[in-house]
Amino acid sequence: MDFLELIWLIPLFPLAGAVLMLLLGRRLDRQPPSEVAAAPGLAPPAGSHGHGPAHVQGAHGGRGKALISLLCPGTVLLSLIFSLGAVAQLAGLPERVHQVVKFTWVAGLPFFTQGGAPARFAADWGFLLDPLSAVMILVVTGISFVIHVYSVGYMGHEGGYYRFFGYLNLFVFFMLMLVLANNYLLMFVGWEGVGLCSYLLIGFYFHKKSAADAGKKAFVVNRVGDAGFILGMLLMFSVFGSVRFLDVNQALASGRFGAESAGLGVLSAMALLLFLGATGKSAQFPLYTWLPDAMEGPTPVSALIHAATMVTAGVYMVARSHLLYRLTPEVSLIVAAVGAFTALLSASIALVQNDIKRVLAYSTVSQLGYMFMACGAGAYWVAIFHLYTHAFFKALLFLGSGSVIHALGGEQDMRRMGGLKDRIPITYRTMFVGALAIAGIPGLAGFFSKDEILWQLYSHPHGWKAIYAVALVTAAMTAFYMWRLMFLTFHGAPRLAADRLAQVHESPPVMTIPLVVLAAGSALAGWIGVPRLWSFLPEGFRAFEHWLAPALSVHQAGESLEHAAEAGTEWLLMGLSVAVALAGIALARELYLRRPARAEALRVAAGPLYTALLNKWYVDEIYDFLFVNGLGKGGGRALARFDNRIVDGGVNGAGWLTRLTSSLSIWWDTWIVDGAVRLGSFLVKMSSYPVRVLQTGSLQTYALAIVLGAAAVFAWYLMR
Amino acid sequence: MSEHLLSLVLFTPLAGMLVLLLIPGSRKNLIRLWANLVGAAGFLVSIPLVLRFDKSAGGFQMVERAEWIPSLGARYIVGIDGISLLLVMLTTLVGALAILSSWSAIEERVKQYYAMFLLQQTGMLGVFVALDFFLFFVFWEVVLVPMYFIIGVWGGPRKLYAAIKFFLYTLAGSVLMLLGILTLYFQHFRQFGFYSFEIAELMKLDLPPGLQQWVFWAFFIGFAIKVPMFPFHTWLPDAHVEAPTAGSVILASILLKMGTYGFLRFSLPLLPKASIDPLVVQILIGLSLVAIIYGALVSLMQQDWKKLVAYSSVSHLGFCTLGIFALNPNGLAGSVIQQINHGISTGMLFLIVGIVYERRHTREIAEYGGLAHVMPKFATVFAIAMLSSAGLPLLNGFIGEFTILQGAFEANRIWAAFAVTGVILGAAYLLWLYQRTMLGQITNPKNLRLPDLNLRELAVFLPLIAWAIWIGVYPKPYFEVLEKPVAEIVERVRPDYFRQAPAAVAGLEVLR
Amino acid sequence: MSAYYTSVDHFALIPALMLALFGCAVLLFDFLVFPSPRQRKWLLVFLALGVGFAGFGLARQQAFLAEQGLSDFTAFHGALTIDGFSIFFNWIFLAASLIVALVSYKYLEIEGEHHGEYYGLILLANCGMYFLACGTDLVTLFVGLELMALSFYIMVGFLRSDKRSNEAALKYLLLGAFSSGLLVYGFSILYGLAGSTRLGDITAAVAGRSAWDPLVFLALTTTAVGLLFKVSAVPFHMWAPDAYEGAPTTVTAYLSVGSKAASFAFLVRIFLGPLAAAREVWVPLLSAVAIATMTVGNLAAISQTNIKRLLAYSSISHAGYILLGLVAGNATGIKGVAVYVLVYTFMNLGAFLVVVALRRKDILGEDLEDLGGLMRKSPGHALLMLIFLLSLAGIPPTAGFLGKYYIFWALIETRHYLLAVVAAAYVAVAVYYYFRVVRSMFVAEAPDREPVASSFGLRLALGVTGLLTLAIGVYPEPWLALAQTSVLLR
Amino acid sequence: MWLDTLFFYLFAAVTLTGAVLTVTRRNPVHSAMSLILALIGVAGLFLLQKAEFLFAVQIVLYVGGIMVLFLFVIMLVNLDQAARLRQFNRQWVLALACVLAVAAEVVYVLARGAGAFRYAAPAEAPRAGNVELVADALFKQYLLPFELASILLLAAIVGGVIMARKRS
Amino acid sequence: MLHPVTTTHYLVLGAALLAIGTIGVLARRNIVVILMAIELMLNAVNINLIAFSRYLGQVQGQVFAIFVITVAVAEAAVGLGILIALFRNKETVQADEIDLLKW
Repeated sequence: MDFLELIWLIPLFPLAGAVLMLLLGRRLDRQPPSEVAAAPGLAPPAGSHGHGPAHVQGAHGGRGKALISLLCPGTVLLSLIFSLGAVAQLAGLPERVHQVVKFTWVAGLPFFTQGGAPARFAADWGFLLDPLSAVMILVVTGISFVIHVYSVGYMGHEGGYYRFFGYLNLFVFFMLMLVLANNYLLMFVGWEGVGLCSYLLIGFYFHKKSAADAGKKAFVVNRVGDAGFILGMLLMFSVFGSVRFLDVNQALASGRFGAESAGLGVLSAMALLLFLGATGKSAQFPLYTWLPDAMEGPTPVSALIHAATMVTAGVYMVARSHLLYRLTPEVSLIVAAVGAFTALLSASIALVQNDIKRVLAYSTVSQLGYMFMACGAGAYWVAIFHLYTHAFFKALLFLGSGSVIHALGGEQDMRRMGGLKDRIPITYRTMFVGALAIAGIPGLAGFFSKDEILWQLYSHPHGWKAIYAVALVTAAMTAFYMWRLMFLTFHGAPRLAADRLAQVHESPPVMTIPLVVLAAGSALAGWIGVPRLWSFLPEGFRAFEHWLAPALSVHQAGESLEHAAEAGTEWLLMGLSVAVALAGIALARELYLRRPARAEALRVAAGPLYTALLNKWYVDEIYDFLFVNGLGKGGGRALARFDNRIVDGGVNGAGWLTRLTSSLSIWWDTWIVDGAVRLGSFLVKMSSYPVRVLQTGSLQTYALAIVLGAAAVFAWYLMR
Repeated sequence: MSEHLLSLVLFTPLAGMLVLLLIPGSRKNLIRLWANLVGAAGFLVSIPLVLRFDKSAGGFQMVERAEWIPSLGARYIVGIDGISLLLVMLTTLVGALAILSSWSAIEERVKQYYAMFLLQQTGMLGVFVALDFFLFFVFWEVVLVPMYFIIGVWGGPRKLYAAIKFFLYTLAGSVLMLLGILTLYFQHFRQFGFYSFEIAELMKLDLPPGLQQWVFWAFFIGFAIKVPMFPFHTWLPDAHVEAPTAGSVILASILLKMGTYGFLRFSLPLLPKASIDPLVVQILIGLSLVAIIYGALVSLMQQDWKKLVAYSSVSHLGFCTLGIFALNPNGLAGSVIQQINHGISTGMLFLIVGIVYERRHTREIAEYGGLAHVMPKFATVFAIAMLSSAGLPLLNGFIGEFTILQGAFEANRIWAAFAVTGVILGAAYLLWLYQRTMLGQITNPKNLRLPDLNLRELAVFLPLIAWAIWIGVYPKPYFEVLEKPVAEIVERVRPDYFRQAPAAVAGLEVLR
Repeated sequence: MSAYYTSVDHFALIPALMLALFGCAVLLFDFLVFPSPRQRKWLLVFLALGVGFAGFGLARQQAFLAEQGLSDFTAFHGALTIDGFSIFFNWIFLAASLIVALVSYKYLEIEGEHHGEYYGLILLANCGMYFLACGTDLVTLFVGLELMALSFYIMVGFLRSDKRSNEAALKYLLLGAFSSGLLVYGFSILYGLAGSTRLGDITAAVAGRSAWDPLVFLALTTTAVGLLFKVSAVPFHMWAPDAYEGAPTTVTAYLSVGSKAASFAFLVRIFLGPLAAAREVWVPLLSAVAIATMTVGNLAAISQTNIKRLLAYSSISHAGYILLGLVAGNATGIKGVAVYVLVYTFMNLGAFLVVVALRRKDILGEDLEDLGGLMRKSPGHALLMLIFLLSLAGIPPTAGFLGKYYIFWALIETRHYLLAVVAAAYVAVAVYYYFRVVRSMFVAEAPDREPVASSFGLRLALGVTGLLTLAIGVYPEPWLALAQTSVLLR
Repeated sequence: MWLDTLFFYLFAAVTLTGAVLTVTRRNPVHSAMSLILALIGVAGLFLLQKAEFLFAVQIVLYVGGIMVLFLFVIMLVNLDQAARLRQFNRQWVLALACVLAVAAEVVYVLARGAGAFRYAAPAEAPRAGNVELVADALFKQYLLPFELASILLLAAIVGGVIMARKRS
Repeated sequence: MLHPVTTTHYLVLGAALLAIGTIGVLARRNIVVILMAIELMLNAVNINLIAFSRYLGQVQGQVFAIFVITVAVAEAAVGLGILIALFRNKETVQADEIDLLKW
């Protein structure tokens, strides 16, 4: 069975599932009547806040539901199998590229490229399997499958079960289109499609206004990015005459376009526009604000779309266009800078959040920032590597938090958690692994990727030490806030009301097994990308780099690294990053496990003596704004405010501006444009009366008019 | 029959109307049934056009010519090229569906209603197939009257104002257009010694640029009012809001296209020098861009569901004119495809408004909300319509907008940049509309028991949805159909366009 | 008969003779042969016979011209000229007379007026028109004009017991007499210039002088005032609304088409004959008058509530359009005048006939409200009225469009772009008030349940006018060919 | 010769006086009388111009015919009270002004065109008597309008009858 | 002394008569008088015609004048008839009092 020829089927399985669900699902899954009655006076609808009435609803709704539960994950499993097969066969090919073109999709008309070359727009229904997309489809199908399974448990109580799975499958379809497309336009299809699905899934609780708002926000903000994408595509197209990856890369590789190291040229513009699209989709500054709000959606959605797959599309796209970015160093710098800034910003915000999912959301943003830093540094394979590991542990963390929320019946505020580790042990243990991984503890997936990124930044030819520093600080923060989350959630004394505490129960296996799987992933996934430094390990441990080498033209600068000095530094940096991570964890432990005593002690001792020491002062600050009720003050609050006021404010301001202008134009429309017309017709109507008044009814007036007419004629004659 | 296919298509609705007049007005259901049969027949007889149409052939096809008024040189000449073909198909299909959609909406004076509709159908088809300027003008005017009545008799509270406004605007424009036509007509006489209205004949004219400019603006008034382009658009919201559902559907889906079609068929080929004049192009592009953004902004703030859709039309038609005056193959082709798309999407949106209006008799967006709970099918259909209108890939809207942008980009990147903002805003106001009406909780008890779509209503939507998806997923045939006519127009307006380099081939050979 | 007169003279005279004879016959038989009301129909039959014979004579003349290949022939030593022009217009007059007579029967029944004199006067008026169309002698034209005018004065005042009718008649008569006084003063000057009353001689004489010769100008002005009065051009139009409103509706119809068409024939004869040499003088004059006419006609019509009055103003504005054809003055323009007059006759007649049908026992049916709900009450009438109004507004494919089309065409040909644009703009204004009527027919509610008056004649007349209005619009070829023969330019 | 001149001015004076009186007399009867005066003046001018037949017609038809009719009507619609009413309407000043203006213009135009009509002795002295000439012209050249005039009069009679007769 | 009378004299006289008649039509309220004024105007025409025919040595002008007179008679007759009919209904012969029809 030739999987390579069948790669076009991979997206279709989920699509089939989706279509089935959306057309017939309603029959399979009878709605409980309470779904309909949603008027203010009546009882709140199912799941309007998490799982409140879930128990009221009771059983899962019988055979139909079971069928759905089998069908939807089944389709994804199929694609997973096909992907595996295809990738396996791809490995067999010498050139590691396989393209399947089904038919021409958009066949534009003739036109002329900038160079005056006649061209003709053509975008196929074509699928491209190369190492890069191979990694992506594996990640996508794999993670999606796991999350599908998890959702069977998690969404079991929800109304619109079929709808949820329909959307989810649809999402998988679009995501696979995105990564499998062989041209930018088709990629854009997936790009928009996942945006749509994210809109639908965020707004899944569409009776919840906040959810609907969030969905809209996500879609519109993304649209801004997409505009950039479209323009970039058009530009690319008017330069190269094609949007097929292979053609474009060929053109770029052909050397007809020199590196635009001096000033911004066409290519830079192209790269920037595409990157704008990426920032939208991958929630980078300034377009990242939609992602935290997107947490309104069901947790599996957050895990799949807003952590593992969709938000990484931007990274994928940049990696896809790596040749372009290689030729535009300025833009690469911008990419790195934006990534760095976003990473720092969001990490620092994550420090002070109390909503468990929001912490994870900001963490996701900052991790994406990491990936972009890597891209900017030209280490595309590392970016993809981080993308891959991140998929595991972030999905794990989200699902874990989901399991917590599930256990607590919809509670998301960490300040009301605590001391859960014995009540939901599996969740706790798996999340423990995830937290270690993201913190970058050696041996776990996160460590390898993050450390590689740091190293790439440090060793970048142009020596981006500043960015490196930012990345390092971010790493520390990451460790800190993740462990703050862990401690607040699982350790210490329970802060939950007793009666609800009694109800806390571990999730069913259908939810815990995925957690375990992902935990294993987060633990081991990194071992295929160990640093070159660890030369004592066989090359097999660096499979990932070698695998991607042909697709991303990784520069084999390895030899230079053999210098002892370089090696020394690298060991040093590795140690540093680990140390930083540990420090973060330690700090968190310090402040959240043995809080009361330390707090009081520091309060008392607070004085010039300690303030001299930055560290202590730093601690003091954190202390301070953690224990003044709620969000706290100081830097964290400042940052939070920055987010709310400035960035969001920017968005809202824009919205306000738009509304203003639009009402202005309405005014203009009714009073000026239309008004002119109305005035005209009014005048015409009015002018009817004077004309009539002449018609006095006295025949002698009429005669007089005749004479006057004659007189006028004579006058005209004489005047002439 | 085969050689009179077009005439058959053209006059089927008229014949149907004449028969309809014989049915006693009291037998409403019989009348409805008959009208629907005629509508369906109109669509069926138009299908052979597609089958017989030869993509590869240039010029006009299935041409029929007959003497009509020799002493004026006016002939009955009909024929289609790719552009007309698409528009004709749109007309026959949407027309039939519109008739179907008004089965329960129209209760009194049913007979007159359907009679007007069928008459109008013939008028619109005539506009798209006429190859004789006189014939064209006659059909162009014929369309006005039924629409006046459809708005003025079966419309909403301010129907009379809206109807006469529509009528006067369009008439004023078309009379000026007539003067333009006559100028060409007379010039032709002076140059060739005989009077003719035939497009092919008028094409041979060689006019001084100055005169072309005058005639161009005369045409412009006529067409721009119909489109409507920016400063002339104010009749549109009124007409749309007051018209009965089917009326708005026809108005938006087909009537507006008469204007853009006029630009494509007459302004550009007959007045190439004027159309390529930089000032003219800048003005028209400027107006188009203003229309795109302006329409979007205005619809963003509308409280009236139907008015919102109406203003969105202004925005979408802005795209069409933008594409036309990009004056390159992609722009033109995109414009035509976008016209079809707008016909489909906006048609659906109006039908959607009509359906809730029929149930609730209000168009205040604030009155609705959370309908998705009670009308899931409806919500799905609405979602598809909205997305296709917002230009989501795999649905029709995207193809059109993208191709237009492509053309605009080729002509001038700034234009494209401006136009793209229209795409963003489009998503904004449509999604917001969807959210305000469909999502959230049902805040209005009146909406608690709304019935979902029934079979007839579904039957109205399905063909359109299918078509939308077809264009979205496999638009290639449309481009093939349009290639020749568009190339001819470009050849006419910019004779040197295709001479920049040897015949267009897949772009990369040169790069290699 | 002395040898002084040849058979040609009689041949040229036959139609008029028939009309006059049957006119007298009807007048006599009215109280000699058919005293009882039941036999009145016979009078109608006689009238029809008269028109029929006249038509026969006309057809003979047409055939004669055709087979002889002549463009025209003169009779009575140049007092009459039979040419395509005269024949074309005479057909129009005959048609108008017949149609009006057909509808008058029922109308007179309702009004309870005498029939005999009425029909007689119709024929006599028509006789007068005949000479206006083919007369080429000042005296003949003058007397013919007066014959027509007198008959109309009487018919306008035919409802003796109706104040408005009296008033209309009186105003019409006094102003008519006044204007014809000016007209004939102009004629006297023309005679003085040429020493002859034959148009041919006068043409030659005027051509011999400079266009700006003071006496020519004096003649031109006074003549023009008289003629423009007859065609109700601004500022000589003011009699028209009052006369139209006050007159019996059938007479209004006849007046608005018959009298107007005849006057235009007269006008064209004079302006393209004797005054052709002074073209450069009267073109600006007529342009100004035409614009003023369209302006006043359209604007005043907007706010009218009485249908007859509204149509009166609309007919004034139409006069403006026709004058534009003369202003253009080339072959197209003259043909345009003919075509316009032709279509105007049928559409305007039709519109008035619908108003006639609205006159019922003790319902005047002249107000815009009276049209309310006509579509429900009798769709036939409403649809016909719609056709007529559309045609008056000049919307294709109705006949009216053709007339306007020719006018615009002629103006473009002669580079009167500004006039063309103005004329075009007024089309929109006109539509506004025509559609006020449409609106009340189709949207407003009916003020009364009384069904509209109906009779065989009425139905027939409406059918014919409606049919022609459509037919000329949809397939104008034969009519255009007919109009082609009427172009006077040599 | 100078006699002609004298008579011309005499008749002209009579005519104009009559005319002015006609227009200005308050009592219609007086107006009618003055009109007769004017008509006689005109008749005199006819005579002066060798138009004897017309002179006769003028006297007989007008003075004998129409004036009677006028007086008859005046009596019929007895106008004693009318005699006491305002005799001019409101617009008379305006009317007067612009009529005079027009008249002035006309006269000016006539004067400028006068070159066309320098008085000259008639080309040839009338061979036969005026009446014969008139009759000859009337029944040869103008037979058609003559017949037509009869119809015209018929119409007028009918009209007069219809209008004047009481409603049955 | 008295220089000979030219045709122009007649024409001017005619013009004057015409003017007076016109004034009568425009200014007098009494309809009967208005009719008389119209008669004056027609007489002015006749003066012209006679002058011309004299000057041209023809009789056509005189014949024309006969027709003018005929017409004048006819108009007067009909006019007076209508006036009587009106008087029956309205009891007035004042021109500015008959304004039922206006605007």
